[in-house]
Amino acid sequence: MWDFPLFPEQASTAARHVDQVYFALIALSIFFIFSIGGAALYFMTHYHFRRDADRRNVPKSNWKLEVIFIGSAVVVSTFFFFWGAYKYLKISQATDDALELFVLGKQWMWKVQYPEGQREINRLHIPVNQPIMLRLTSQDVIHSFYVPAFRVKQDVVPGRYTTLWFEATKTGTFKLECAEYCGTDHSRMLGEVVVMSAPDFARWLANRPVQSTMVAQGERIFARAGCSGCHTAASAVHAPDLQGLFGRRVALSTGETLVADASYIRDSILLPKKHVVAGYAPIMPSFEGQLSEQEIFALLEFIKFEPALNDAANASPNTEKNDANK
Amino acid sequence: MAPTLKNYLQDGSTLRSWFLSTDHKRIAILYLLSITFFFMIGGTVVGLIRLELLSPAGDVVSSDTYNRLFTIHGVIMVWFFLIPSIPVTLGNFLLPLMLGAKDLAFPRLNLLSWYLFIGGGIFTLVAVVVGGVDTGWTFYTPYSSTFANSAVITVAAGVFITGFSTIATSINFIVTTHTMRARGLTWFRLPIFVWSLYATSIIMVLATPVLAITLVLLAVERGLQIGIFDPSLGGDPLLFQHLFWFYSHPAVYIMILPGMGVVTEVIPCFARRPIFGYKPIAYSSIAIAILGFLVWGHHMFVAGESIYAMLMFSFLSYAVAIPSGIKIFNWTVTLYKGRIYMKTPMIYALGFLGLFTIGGLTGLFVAALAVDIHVHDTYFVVAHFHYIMVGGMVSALMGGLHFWWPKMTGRLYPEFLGQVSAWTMFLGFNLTFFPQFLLGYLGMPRRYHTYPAEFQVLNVMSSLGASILAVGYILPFFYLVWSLRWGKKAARNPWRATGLEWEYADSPPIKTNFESPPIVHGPAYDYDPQKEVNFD
Amino acid sequence: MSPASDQPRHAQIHPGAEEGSLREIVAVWLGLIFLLCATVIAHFLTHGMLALLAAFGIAIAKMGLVMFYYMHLKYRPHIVWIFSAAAFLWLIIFFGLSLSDYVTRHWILLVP
Amino acid sequence: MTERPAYSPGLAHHFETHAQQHRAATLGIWLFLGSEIMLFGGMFMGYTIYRILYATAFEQIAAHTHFWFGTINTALLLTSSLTMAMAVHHARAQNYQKSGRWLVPTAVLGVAFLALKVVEWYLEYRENLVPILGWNFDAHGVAQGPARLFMGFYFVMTGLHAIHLSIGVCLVVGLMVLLRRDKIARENPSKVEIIGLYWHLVDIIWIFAYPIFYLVSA
Repeated sequence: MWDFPLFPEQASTAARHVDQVYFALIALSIFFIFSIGGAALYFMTHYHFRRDADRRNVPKSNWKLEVIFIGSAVVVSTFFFFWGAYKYLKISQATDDALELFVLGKQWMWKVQYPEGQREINRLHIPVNQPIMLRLTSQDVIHSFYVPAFRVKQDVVPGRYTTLWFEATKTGTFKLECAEYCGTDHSRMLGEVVVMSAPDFARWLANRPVQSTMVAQGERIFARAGCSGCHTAASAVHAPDLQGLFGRRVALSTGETLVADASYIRDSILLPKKHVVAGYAPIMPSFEGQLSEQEIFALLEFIKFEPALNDAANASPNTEKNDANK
Repeated sequence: MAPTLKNYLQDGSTLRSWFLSTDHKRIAILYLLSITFFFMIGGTVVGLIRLELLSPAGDVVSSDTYNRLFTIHGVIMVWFFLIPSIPVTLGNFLLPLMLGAKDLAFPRLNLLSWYLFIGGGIFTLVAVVVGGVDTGWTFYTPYSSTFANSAVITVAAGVFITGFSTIATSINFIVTTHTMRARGLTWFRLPIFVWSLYATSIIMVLATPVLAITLVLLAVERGLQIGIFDPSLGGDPLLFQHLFWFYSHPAVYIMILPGMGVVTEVIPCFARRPIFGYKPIAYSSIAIAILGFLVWGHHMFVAGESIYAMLMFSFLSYAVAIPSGIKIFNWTVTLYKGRIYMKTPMIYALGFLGLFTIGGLTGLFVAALAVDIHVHDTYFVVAHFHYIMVGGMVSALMGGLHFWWPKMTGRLYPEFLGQVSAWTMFLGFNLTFFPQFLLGYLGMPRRYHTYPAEFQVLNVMSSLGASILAVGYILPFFYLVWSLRWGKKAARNPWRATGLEWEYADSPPIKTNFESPPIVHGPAYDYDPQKEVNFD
Repeated sequence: MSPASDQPRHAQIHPGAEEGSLREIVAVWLGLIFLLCATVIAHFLTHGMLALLAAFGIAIAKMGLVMFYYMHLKYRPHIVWIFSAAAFLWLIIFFGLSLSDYVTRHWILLVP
Repeated sequence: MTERPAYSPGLAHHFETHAQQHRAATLGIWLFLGSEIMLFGGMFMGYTIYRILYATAFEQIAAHTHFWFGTINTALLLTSSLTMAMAVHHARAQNYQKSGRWLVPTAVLGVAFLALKVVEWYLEYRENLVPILGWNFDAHGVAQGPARLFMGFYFVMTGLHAIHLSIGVCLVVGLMVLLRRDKIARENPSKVEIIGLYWHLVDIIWIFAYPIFYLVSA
């Protein structure tokens, strides 16, 4: 009968932090419930109408008491705000050495892509003690990527990228759930996160059938979709150079600058007129509806990985630039 | 005393005299019947949901049916029960009585608001018949605008229409409070219930229009395919969430503030002493109404909101906890040196105190960024807001209904049964919703038709609690109806309570409430704990 | 809101009272048309931030004229001022907090 | 508060004095106007966010709205506010005949606004600028998505404004009938004033719709 869990497993670096705040808040709650409930119960019995008690000089208000109460409430609230926020910033902090995976949510499954080209559905194999960064997007409605044992959750929003960081501390298999209602099979949009030791993970990765790496896929798409027609040094079209673009600050025609992150590059492919780079004419056509989210993932990997871009630039035939302008 | 004046219930018995009545008391009765009807529908639906969740496999109804069930449960309970509940029934009935007025400022508008309410309700029920709606009560885009295959627009229209009923009621309440107070009834002599209705109305009048326009934009996007939130056009689904929660978070305070008002009336009466901290309680109602508008972003902590906005909304969410804390503190101190009678309304009021405290404290969990990313969209949140809405608001409604039942109907309810059902409700409620906190922290997402087997024990407990809770609701329904005919006749003031409605109006009141306009000479809650009293 | 401030004022406001002369009404209209001309000229002469400021500055001025004179706000007790200001105040809350999300979404937070 | 007079035409049973009734009506209508501001505020908010996200595209597509239609319409509405203010002025002086005479140009100007608006919509339909259903949408070289968003907001907001104005015209016509029958004094003397306030609010909403749709083009 009592063989059921009351508390979830801790399997990530975040879990410890979240649980600390959780238990502290439970302690606070117990304190308040007992002090308020205790006071109420005491008054209820002591001043019950059948009991004789001193009921003279009933206090109607006491500003000193109110100020003390409000003051302590402010202190407690502020403390928990800062602590909760601090812990959140800690566990959502990005590290540079993270393994980046791409996750696409759709009704009702999770598609995972590894940089080396492996793909999985509803399952995510990751190495233990290694920071993982997920780049998430959805191809239809809003989903939410939730791994209770890791205490992390992030909505997966169509039309943009969201990111999620975690680092597993235990090997094993953990539940992955969709936490944002997404239609008929919302409750079956489940998966598993399989955490393996580093050597096991390497072996697993090596044994997965791979057609080509994401960079190579991206390279093909770069040529096929006509990107290479303009965005190469050899091109006659005046288009921004993509070499070393990722992570660089870009000056826009509006006078602003922003960092060329994944979202920026995604927007530039689908909504090229949203951010026009300073000094260039807004001539790039939109690839909305022509590239799938997974193809954009691949392009992104390709653009990030400069040497290949360089090769493509040299190899791409000039004839393709006409496609880009159509 | 003029025995020739008929009370409002006897003053005309034709259908016309009810359905075209502009008497706030009759309209309150119409509303009471309507929200009871909607509560029963919402309750039946949730019965099916709890039945379904008895087993993890999801074998009672199909997932599409389940999605329609929880959506209609949410839509009906939020817009057709919780938001109107106390304001349109007890508020409508009592506001003019408490102010010493003959009616609300705009009696015909009041009647119109009931028709709008019913009209919106009909749309919603029609939608259930023509295919239901499966978006969840939050109508998140792009699911609702593009992907859902159900009667979204019909339900949105129903909620839209009901919204105008809410706006009409709130305008009526604010204007009445400003212009129709009896001679000598200054703002700080008002019963706190009036303050809380006033604060509620501020929220209603400023937030509801935003819901209305959000639903219009949703309907336009769904029906006419005009892109508003559509991500494929570069639209932002989070914009919908901003618009929606700008209304729907304050709406939570629409649901709880009137309950706080009721509790503040009941506790002094059964503790036989003046309320402790009148001004802090009054001001905190207004503070909640205003601060309640500043925190909606905490519904979007995992939605991809900016980190800066998250920090700000988290901070403001902690700030809004403080005025609620002030109220709890003052209610508790009000018991000190009182003469405490544990009558049914008092049991409900103290039950409210306990359950609302738990609901409020768990609000601190979901306001903390670190904890929220884990419990967001899980049963933890479900339990949290049910503690506030069912544990808080419904307890207060039941307490208020028992407290003013003699005034409204002229009959006393059976006290023993009242106490039995109050305790049943308290027990059933905790058994239903406490396990859901554990479920949520374990990681059971909300709106799940099927769930992992290890969650079954807690879910069975919850369903068991729900059936006890149902008994706690059905019992009062029967004995209150019974009391209409066989209950003891109530005198003018069976609770020996203060307030114009008790001291100057008959039970039930005459059509124009008072024989002559009352004059107020002193503060509210002028009880003396040293005096013994005998209730009827 | 002082507690008893509404009570005695009942007697002062009477529907027949004269508020705003005919001359005032016409003058306000001239002002409004002048502002409209100004906004048209500004539209053709300015661009960028200045155009935005001009367009909305003038719109706010027009609104002020209509509210204060045509809607008689000038002659109303303060409680009506508060009521009319409330909606604008709430719009500021609405815009401010929503924009706080959109404007800062791409800012990068340096974590301690 | 004075004792309620025994016979008092136009005073509802639950009020004590005319002043109290008038005060309630004034507060009530202002609250209603506040809720209307919030209603339109939601759309202005959505517009503002996209305006910030897609500044360039919005400036470009806004060049395809009809500036002079918008400007003339603004002038029409401002003038209708003048005539409405006149009507209210005379009603307050209990000169209901004069008041009724000023309501005629008010309604006419309102109808003229709506007529121009319809012509303008028709022109936009001809130019394939209506982003509705599967209709052909020509973004005129501007990015499709943001252009559709802009025109979407344009049609929803001007449409909702037109609905409000139509209601206003109906109310004004109704008032004219009441004044003709000389019922207004007995019914409720605040009526002209209240409808006037509503009319002015519809005007104010247009005052803000005008810059966001017609004056943003670079």
